[in-house]
Amino acid sequence: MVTPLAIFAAFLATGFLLPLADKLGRRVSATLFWALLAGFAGLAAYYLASFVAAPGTLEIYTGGFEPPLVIALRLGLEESAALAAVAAVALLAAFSMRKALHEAPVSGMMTFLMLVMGLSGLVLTRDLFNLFVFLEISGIAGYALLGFDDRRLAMSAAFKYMVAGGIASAAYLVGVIYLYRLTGTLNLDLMIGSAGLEGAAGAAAVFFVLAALLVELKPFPANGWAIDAYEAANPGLGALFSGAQATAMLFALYKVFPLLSDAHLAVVMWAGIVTFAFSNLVGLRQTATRRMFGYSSAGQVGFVAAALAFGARYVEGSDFAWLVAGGLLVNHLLAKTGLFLLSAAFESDGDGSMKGRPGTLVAAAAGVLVAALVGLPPFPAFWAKWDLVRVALATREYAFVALVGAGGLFEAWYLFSWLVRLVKGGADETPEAAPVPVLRVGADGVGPVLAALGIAALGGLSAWTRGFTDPLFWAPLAGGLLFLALDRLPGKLKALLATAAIAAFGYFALPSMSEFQKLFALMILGGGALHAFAGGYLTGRRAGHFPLYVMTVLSLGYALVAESALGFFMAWELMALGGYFLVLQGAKGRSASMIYLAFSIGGAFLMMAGLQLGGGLIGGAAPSPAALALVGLGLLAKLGAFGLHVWLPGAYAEAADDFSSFFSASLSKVAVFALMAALAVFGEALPGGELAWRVVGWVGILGAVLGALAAIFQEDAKYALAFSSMGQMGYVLAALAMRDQMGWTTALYLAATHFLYKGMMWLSVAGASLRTGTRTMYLMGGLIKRMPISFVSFLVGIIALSGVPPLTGFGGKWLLYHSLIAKGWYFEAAASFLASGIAFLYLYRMIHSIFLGQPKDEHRTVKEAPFWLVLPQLLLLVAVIAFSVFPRLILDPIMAVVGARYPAAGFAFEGQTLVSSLGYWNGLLTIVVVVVVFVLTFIWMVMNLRKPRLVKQFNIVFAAERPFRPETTHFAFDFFAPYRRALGFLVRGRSEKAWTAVAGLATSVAGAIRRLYTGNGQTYALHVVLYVGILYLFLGVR
Amino acid sequence: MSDIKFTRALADPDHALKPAGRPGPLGKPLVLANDGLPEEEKAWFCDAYPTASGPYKGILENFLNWARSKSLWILGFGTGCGAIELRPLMTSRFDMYRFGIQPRPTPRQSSVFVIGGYASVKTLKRIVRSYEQMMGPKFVVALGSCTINGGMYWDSYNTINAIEHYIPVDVYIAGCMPRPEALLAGFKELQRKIRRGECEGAVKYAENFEWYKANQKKVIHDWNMPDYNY
Amino acid sequence: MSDVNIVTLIGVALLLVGFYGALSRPNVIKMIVGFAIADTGVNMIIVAVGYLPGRTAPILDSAADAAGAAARMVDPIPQALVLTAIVIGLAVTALMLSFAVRMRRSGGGMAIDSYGEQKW
Amino acid sequence: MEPSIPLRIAYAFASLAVITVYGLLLIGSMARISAKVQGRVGQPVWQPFIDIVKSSGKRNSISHGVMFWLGPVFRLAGGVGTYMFVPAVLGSVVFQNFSMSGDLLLVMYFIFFGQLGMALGASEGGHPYSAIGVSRGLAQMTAFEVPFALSIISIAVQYGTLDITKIVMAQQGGFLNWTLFTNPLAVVAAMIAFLGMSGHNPFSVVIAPQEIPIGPPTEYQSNLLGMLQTNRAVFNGAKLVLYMNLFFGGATNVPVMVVKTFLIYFVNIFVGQAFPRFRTDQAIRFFLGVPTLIGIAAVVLFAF
Amino acid sequence: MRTIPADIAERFEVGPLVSKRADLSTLDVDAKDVPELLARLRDRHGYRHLSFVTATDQIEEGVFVLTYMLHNHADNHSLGVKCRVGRENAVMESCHLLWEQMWTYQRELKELFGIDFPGSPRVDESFVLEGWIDIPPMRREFDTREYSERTFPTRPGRSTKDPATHMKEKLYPEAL
Repeated sequence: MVTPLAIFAAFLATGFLLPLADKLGRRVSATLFWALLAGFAGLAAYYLASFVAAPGTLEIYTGGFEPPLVIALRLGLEESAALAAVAAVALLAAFSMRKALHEAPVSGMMTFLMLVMGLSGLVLTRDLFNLFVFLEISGIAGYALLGFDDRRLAMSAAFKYMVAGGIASAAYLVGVIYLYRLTGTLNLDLMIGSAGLEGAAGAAAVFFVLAALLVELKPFPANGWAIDAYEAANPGLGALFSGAQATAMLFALYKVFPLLSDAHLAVVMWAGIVTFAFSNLVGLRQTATRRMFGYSSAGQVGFVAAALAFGARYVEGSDFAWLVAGGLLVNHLLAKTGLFLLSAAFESDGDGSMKGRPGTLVAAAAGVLVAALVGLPPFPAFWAKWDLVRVALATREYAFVALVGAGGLFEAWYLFSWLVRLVKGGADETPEAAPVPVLRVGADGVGPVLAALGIAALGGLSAWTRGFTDPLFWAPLAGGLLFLALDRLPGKLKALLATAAIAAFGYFALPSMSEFQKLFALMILGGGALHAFAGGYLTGRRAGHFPLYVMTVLSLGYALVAESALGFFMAWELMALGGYFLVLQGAKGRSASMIYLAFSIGGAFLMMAGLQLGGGLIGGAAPSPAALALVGLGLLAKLGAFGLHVWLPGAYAEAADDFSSFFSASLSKVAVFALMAALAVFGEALPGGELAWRVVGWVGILGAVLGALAAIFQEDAKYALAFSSMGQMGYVLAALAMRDQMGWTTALYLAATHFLYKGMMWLSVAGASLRTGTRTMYLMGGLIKRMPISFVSFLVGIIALSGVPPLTGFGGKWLLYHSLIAKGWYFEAAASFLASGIAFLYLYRMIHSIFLGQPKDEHRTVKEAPFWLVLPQLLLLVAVIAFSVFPRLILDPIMAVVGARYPAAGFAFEGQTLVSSLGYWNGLLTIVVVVVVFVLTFIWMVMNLRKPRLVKQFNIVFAAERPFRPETTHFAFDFFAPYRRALGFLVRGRSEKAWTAVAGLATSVAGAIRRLYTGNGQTYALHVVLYVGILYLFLGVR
Repeated sequence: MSDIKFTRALADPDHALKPAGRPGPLGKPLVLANDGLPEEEKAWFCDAYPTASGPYKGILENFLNWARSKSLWILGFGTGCGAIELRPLMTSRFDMYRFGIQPRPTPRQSSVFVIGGYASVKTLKRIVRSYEQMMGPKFVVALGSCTINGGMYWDSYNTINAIEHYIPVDVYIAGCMPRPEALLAGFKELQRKIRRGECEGAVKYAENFEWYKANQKKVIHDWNMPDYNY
Repeated sequence: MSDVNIVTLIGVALLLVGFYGALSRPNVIKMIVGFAIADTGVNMIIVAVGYLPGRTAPILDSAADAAGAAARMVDPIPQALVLTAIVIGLAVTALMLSFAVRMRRSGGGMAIDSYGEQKW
Repeated sequence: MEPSIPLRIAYAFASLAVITVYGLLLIGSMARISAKVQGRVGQPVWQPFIDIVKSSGKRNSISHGVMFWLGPVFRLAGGVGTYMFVPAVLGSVVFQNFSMSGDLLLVMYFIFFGQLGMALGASEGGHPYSAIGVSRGLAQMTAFEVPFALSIISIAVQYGTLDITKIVMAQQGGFLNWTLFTNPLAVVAAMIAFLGMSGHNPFSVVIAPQEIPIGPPTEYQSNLLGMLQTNRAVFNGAKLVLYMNLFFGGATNVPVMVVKTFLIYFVNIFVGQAFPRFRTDQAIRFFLGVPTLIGIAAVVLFAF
Repeated sequence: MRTIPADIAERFEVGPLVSKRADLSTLDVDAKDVPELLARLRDRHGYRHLSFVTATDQIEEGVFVLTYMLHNHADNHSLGVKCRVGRENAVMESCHLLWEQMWTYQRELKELFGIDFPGSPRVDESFVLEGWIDIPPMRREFDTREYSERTFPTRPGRSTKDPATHMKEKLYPEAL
């Protein structure tokens, strides 16, 4: 094995040779430079491979003596991994900086090499003073590179950096020399366990070393200089700082851990996690990309440090550090490197505006990088976070968990905002701006794509090593990748393929499902297939839609069959991620998708905490009210329960029409599924007992009332349907909260029928808005004559939804009221009456405004909706009719499922009559009577018609006048103005305001905090000094 | 602004009243020209040619005529000053409800159109429109001298002189103004005529559609509606 | 353990004086001077830590031969270290000065707070 | 003994005929009573029959489309169906109708069937006033549903059932057993809701003839109007029978039914003649105010 | 006795203030001075209310006399400002900026007399007469009877009776 000393030799030799070689021409020196970097990378890879194959360590003593006489180096698995990381980032960064490096004087390349060498030294050395030397080497090289291109900003940033670095090195030196004084050695291994470390002096000396290393890790709030450096640096250099330097520094910190007492470790842990939370909080206000990445980097490094310290404090062995800190670090390293390189390629200036939009591949890479950084599956940070939170909850570090959650949420917000700016172009304020052209970046895209690939591969590896070998688990990702590869195909073909893919998934997944799972599989996979088919309704390729759609549907499918909590949770997050991107693809999806994302991530974090708290495994977990409460809260966010619903209307409405339909009809049901499953796992007890369930019931009912009320005031058809869905899911929630046979039968029935008729309605509206080119209802009108099938579908949908007999909806109402009254929830029942009355209003208003009333001139020639939309509607229509005539078709399976959990009490069938303790309902007889009466009446009408004359739209009695424009004759705008006067005060968006206030608070706090970063190097230096002092105080207090 | 052109009306010298009840010309077109409408507005209005329904005969028709006479729904459209005399009919003193007469706010559901006195050209346009929107059989009661021969407005430049040139009239009630008692008497007369099967104004209107339309168009110059308002 | 001697105290004092200067003087050059002073202070502390009362300098000469060196010399390692530290400190100071010059040339002032364009 | 299917259908027709005739006479007589209040003689009690004959005897009609034609069909089917789901006379085979299809909830929701269909038909007419009328009507409906629902919940709690027949049975044996006396608050709430349901003053803004010519049916004429008029009788009858069953002890024979429903309907006239009209928003607030509180009190009284 | 305010007298060539009643006077003024005078009356002399604007056709003199009737609520006095406009190509300056409702009157005058008010809103649209194609009907050269006979078919046999004599004949034939 080549001794690592060769690295230093090679770097130093090349460093001296480069100016000579440069005399022969830049080509020669550049070749030398690249050859060295490549060789270094190759060597690092070789080390890594050999240590993976044969674990062990290689101790290297310079000069042939043993320590303490000489400087010792160590090369083991950990070191070689860190070296490989440094080498990889260095290669990518150098590639990104190739132009600058080739054009600048040769000293640029030299300095670059010195920086890399310094970082390698940091990784390898076991000598504290040597560590200092490498610290300074890498530091000086870093300062020099930062100020290399003579920009004033860069130079001042470098100067600030130096000031902070100077303070840190002074502290380090003082600490080291006293350690030497106390232990008599500089060798780390000999120092560990030395008696000299005991006592106050030892603790103080260690603290100085630690403080210096911490300062170098850029802790909040003493990191203004670092943020400036990130912002001013060339993006490649930024990647190097954020990736390689942070890795080396973290490794250095990790090295000294054995010296640290628990109090020291606690300081590291809290300093790290506070940095994570607050750096990301401040990042919220940031629009300049690199500065934002700077905040993110500082936060991420803090997070890794915190995880390391946490592991050192609470977990035996180094596996935890490997899995968690290593996972987080490698995740951060690759993701941030990729992002810095992306910003180099696309950022036009420091103000956050973009030169252009990336193509599909680079956009996908950007999505992967951001998602990875935020800790979404299947990337390494996701798995690391899962473990970290598990242990943190087990050790009752709840504040730690809360900070992890908060920091992740903030980071997700601004990183995804940046992603939106990148892939959609323009600034947030101008969503309607002209489409931004695609920018072909060529070779500059290689780095980000490689980073994305690497991170994805590592993520996949993490999953695989955790025992996820089930093909169904991989199906969502595989499906997504497959359709990404097929993205060039025409949209209609992809729609068919997607339908087939989802059907195939169903075919393989169904046999292993329980009845309960099958019921939901019908809604989710069946709905997924239907809507995949409907996805063919648009012309063109629909670039990017199908990969995300298939991934989302299949991850929902996997969520149904997942056997471990982790598997379920990963599917859940994947689904949220897919949903986010699908909403984002909508024309005006920006802000809607961001709000959706925030609630998804927040909810998912709560859910993760709950799952962990409850034991982490589906099946065999102990009943836990707290776990149920957390998981339930997360699920309520997904369900759009009242109070947590603010994301819902926008997300439902702004996604592509077919996905809106799937979102509302199918996707929302998975929360019902999960809630039912969670009840089975964690027991039914909530903190607060029965009263808490009553509150949940009321949350559902309030959602039903206020959702419906909000729906009637919408002018946008999709918003109306979205609020309607919120209301309908409110009923489901209330029914669920009853937790008895009647309640759950009701909940499942409502969920199933909502799937049927809401799908019809969404698709029908999709057709109408496709043909008319608008979603605003009062701009449509009179489409019945042009789109009769869509009309019938919508009509059946509204009759079913409103609960008017004889269609399926009435069954839902009947079950709901019977179960509510039987349960003794009388006022809930009364409020449901109000809600279902209000539902009439928006339903009528929608069908009137869209399909009836006055047709507009420009819609005189519209055609029926495309076959792709009509066929799914017809299928759903048939299902609705079938279930209406024979309610047992759907109620029998539901009652069987519920019966497995709750003993039959309340509902039972006698023949075709459903009997409860309060009454009875015979669906078949009802529909027969209604149909007979209807037919007889119809015959009477036809027989009595005298010379019927079909007239045109303006042949109306208009107070002896004539109408002049259809637009002014179609009464559709602000349809329920009196209702607004009477009850509009109930829906003035208080939840929105409350959440906006929360968000406003966060950004205000961020705004206040970031005043710390004055831009004055001296202030930053003061921060550093004070920070060290305060940390010391903390240590003393503890 | 001062380029006003004082032009004489495009007068038609033929003012003679054509004999009523004359069968219309054979081979009527199926579609109305609707010349008064711009091309882009024609699609908004039905352009079918009005056809006569009736008169019918037989026991059933007699029964229906009786029912029609007992259920007179007045279009609530006060076309002139005579409308003020209709109001007392609803009061307890005159109580037209006794006779099955009641006001109805929409022409679709009304069977009696009461022309309440003088009809200016501007009002005539609305009268024609509302009359055509009523469902047959429909009846017209014209009250006041103005509807008969112009009354005190006989020489006015914007009040028509004889309403039957524009729509068929079943009963005239003379007076300026006729008192509510006279109105009641008129309604009783209308009921008798209906029962006798003599009130076929709708049929007359359809059969002599061109004549009525020509008369109407002669006075209504800004004809911005279809030729027949369904 | 008697670490407290006059050199240590002076070193600490210099360190503090240096930091005070670096933190309180807005002039960039004065800040650099402050850091140089602090560096010197640190170096003195290092040397002082290696000092053992009554011993000789770690030079193999008549005062101390190779066999008795360990008993008669002060600890040589800090002195070796301080050389490195001085070199590094020098490099850093030089780099800082060169940046200061270049910053001045690029149009900024001599005061550190005139370089606060990047903030928040 | 369960009657055979054909016999049952025949009974249903007979029952329907009775309620139609009775409903029309009820409307006629109420109009006459109103006239008396206003010091008039008023129209003959059989005037509704003549009006229907006249409307159906119109010689031509217009239509705005399929849904326009179907509107009255929905409306009348809704009225007839509602009646079909209510047992009109306790213990009578003829008047049992098809009440075995479902309980009270079925009836309550089937009421919407006709309203929805009518609203759709009116909408296709394209007349803005139709839509305004529907908007007002539906808005008002949601409001009066609340006290009505509370009242229903109260009696469901009281009798432990939503089965109409059982509710009637529970009220047999003397008028003191009627809900009116056993649960007066619920009856008050329901009767106030009934005012709104019937669309008489003060809740007649839906058809407000002076501003929006009679609201939803503005464009309806000829036999379509005739169907709507017929429905008014049947639907009124169904609602009255329902109220009688729920609150006033039901009926064991037709004369009792006639007397009771007449008196219930009379409340409308009584109130309607004395009060002016509410605006829509006022009506909504009214129903969600005191009547709702009364309904809540009724529930509280029996539930806790 | 009302007098013409001094500032008006010195600024405009006004005729004598003719007092019709205690609360009504008229004032003749040249047509070109009307807008300025009206503004001054409105702003300085309390005539804030525009009652109406009307015209009379003085065909003999070949002029229209326009009357702007203003009212002073403070001392309950109406003042008619009269001016004369030539009948041929009658044009008058529009005053709709003084009182918003003025345009309605001006539109009416345009339709019924043919007096044009350039710049007045919607002045060329038809007002009460829809589709009028003859000379404006309020001009005295317009023969309404001739127009009526020419345009509106009438019922033959119309005769006019003196109501008093007629009723006497009907009710008390013996008295004759």
